[in-house]
Amino acid sequence: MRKAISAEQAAAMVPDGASVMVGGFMGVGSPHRVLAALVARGARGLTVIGNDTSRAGHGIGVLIDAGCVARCIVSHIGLNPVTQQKLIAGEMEVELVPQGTLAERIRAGGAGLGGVLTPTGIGTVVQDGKQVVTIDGRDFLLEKPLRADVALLHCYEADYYANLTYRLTAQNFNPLMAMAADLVIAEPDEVVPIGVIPPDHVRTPGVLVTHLVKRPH
Amino acid sequence: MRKAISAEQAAAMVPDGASVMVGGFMGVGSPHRVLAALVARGARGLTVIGNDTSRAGHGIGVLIDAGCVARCIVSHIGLNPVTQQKLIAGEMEVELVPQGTLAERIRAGGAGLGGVLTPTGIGTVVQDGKQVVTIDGRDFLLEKPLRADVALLHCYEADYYANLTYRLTAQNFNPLMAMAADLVIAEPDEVVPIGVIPPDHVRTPGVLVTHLVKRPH
Amino acid sequence: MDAKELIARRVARELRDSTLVNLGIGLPTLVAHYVPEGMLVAFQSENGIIGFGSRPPDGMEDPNLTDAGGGFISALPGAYAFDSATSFALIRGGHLDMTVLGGLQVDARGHLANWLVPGKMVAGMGGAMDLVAGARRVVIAMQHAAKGTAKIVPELTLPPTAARPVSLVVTDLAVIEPTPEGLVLRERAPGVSVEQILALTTAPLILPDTVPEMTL
Amino acid sequence: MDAKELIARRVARELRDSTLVNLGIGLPTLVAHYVPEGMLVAFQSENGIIGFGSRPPDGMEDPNLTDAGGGFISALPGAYAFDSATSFALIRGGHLDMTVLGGLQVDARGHLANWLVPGKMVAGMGGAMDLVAGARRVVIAMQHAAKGTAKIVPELTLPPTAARPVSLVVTDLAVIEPTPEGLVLRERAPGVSVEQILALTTAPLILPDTVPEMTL
Repeated sequence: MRKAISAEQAAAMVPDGASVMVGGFMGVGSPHRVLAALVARGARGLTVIGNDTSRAGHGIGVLIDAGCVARCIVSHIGLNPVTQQKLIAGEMEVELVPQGTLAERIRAGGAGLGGVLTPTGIGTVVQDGKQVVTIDGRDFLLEKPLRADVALLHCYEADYYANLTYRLTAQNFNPLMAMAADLVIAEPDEVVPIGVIPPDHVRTPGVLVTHLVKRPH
Repeated sequence: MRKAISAEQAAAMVPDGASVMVGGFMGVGSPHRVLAALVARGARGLTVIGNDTSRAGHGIGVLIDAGCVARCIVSHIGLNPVTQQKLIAGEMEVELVPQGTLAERIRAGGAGLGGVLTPTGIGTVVQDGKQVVTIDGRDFLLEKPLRADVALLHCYEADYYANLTYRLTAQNFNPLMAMAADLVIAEPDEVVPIGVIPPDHVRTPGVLVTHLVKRPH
Repeated sequence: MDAKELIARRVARELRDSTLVNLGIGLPTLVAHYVPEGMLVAFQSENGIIGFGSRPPDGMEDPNLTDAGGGFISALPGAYAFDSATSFALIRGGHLDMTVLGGLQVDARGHLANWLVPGKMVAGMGGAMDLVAGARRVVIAMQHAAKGTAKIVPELTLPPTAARPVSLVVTDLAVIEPTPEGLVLRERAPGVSVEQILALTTAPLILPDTVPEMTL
Repeated sequence: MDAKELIARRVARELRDSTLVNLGIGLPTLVAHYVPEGMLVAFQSENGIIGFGSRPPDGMEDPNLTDAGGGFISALPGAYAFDSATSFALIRGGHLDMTVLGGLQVDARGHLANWLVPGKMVAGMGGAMDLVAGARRVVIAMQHAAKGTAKIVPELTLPPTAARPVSLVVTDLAVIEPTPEGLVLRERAPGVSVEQILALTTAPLILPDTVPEMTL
């Protein structure tokens, strides 16, 4: 059984300078209440790992707006002009990673694999400085696993053990990140009793979740 | 919409000498009706990829008993004395692969990855003849992806599009194999109308399934 | 018919029954409106769904169900929702029959650039590099030229999206197929002459004996 | 108390609250019966479930729900079912607090052999190599000797399961901890003397000043 914490308590567990995975795709499936609390506590120097920086004022975008982020590792910033401005002004570093490679690097980090061998990025700037491994005559990039100090997730349901479900396209990177961070904090839309989520419908087991944020009221 | 085929029709699609992935773990989650039909048609020279050879007279064991298998790639044969006898008598080849490596090799085959970098097997006979890749000072075995001509799956429900669900521990290798073969045949316990399985509960999408076997009566 | 509709209608003719197709953000999304009657095409959105439909009725929008651009969509009966690793396992693993992507440049060998204009626009590659590396067919849907400047060029001046050439380029003026011999001009848009196409193309084009008008 | 029960009870004392633990087929499975009162331990079975219970009532068995040996089990409220890639992502990724495995041999450096007796018994490694490579703690539960032949030996004569040493060895005679200095004899079974243990152990054992009896 868990005792749910507040979004403010969750934000207090994310130290300045930490590496933080944030679930979501254009803000869909992001833990909005914890992100707002991070802004409120004035977090600084974060390395944020996520699919994208959403748009200004939304999802990971609120962390960018508020100057919480020193560096981000994402696949896309095209819909957030603030990210682009801060990048060009040198106020923030941005490491761009192909989306499928980002997903596999996080999965590898969580699954204890040494890296990812992918054809994606061969012959592009993504290849720069990376080892190319030839397997049966075909070239693959060796991409390193990604882990973080903290993962901030959004989920649909959580039970009292913190077993989680996700909903439709709000799933995206959340279950991968649940495996790849030392501290895992999940923000549910709903909390249900143990046994309400059948074993075949759980997508992230409670054993991976460190803290559960209270449901919204 | 699909037209379901019989187990006999399914077995006729598996040519002698083919490589065949068979779902299941000690026969739990194996497509028993298709396996029986393969025995009935007298299949020969198959390379079978699966977790184990179950026990005599059960699961993949029925293929071994009937002499359908020339070679198998599995993690465990300890509970099937027939496999052990045929191996020792030189009637069948057995490639033993650590279970987690087997799962990742099949996943890599289905996901277009060049290989798997795993710490498992380092310092054991599993390492023999394989490339060791050192990443940030740690050694990993480079294990090759696995694909097959045919995957024979068991599932719990299928809808008319061949979207599949699995049940409890009968899931095991089935969803991984659905991604990693040219021809994918699924044997369901139940068939339900489209829309009965919610999008979040589908585990294998119909686009991956070539043929669906009729439900048992 | 405006240029975007023309491109989308022509790309839709590349669709085949019982296939899995990914449509990029923007113009490619329009292709879904022109699926031929009676044809079953499963559309994948790389943010995690196969089998999505258009925007739901007013007030029925679900913040947990959007396309890759963040716009509200619906789900069709028989849809499948999945995580990002599964999404790109489908893409990279060769399970995607076709992807339709926008383009900034295509060069004489069929190489695509569509994610970065150095010093000007940093979009990021999103899923594009995986899509071009992994989909069986890659169709580019784009305006033939940008304000009079050719986008089909001898050599890319922008960073490439992949080492692999694309399968087909559909523009408001032409259908062009990259081949090992070079770019072949396959079709003209209705009322457009070969000369008009050549005038807005700086890459060399191979001209077959006949270049028919597009059927839409 | 028979030897198996004694081993299982002693291993159960290694369990900690709110942890994820994998139990191998056979003797290790018995450990689940001796979880200390009030302690919440999640047991993983590598064939695809966290949170399983004992055999269901007669007639309630489900052919889709078994342990890794194929024996019928039940699922506890809050259980989680998953595929084999997820199973070993949990194991290899360091999410497993402890695994309990059987053993054929353990050597002076703590290396385990448990999957093959050349020319005699080819079991296959199953999940054992991943479990020893990936679990945070690896506890071996085995008979101290096989019909008078030592199983705790100077050097493995059987093929090793992993390059990594195990964390603890619990037998019907002793608790032994592999350390960088060698095997340390930590505990004796009730009524068993250090001399009896040494007589059935061919690997050198480091003897602390006191070797207390096991608490069960």
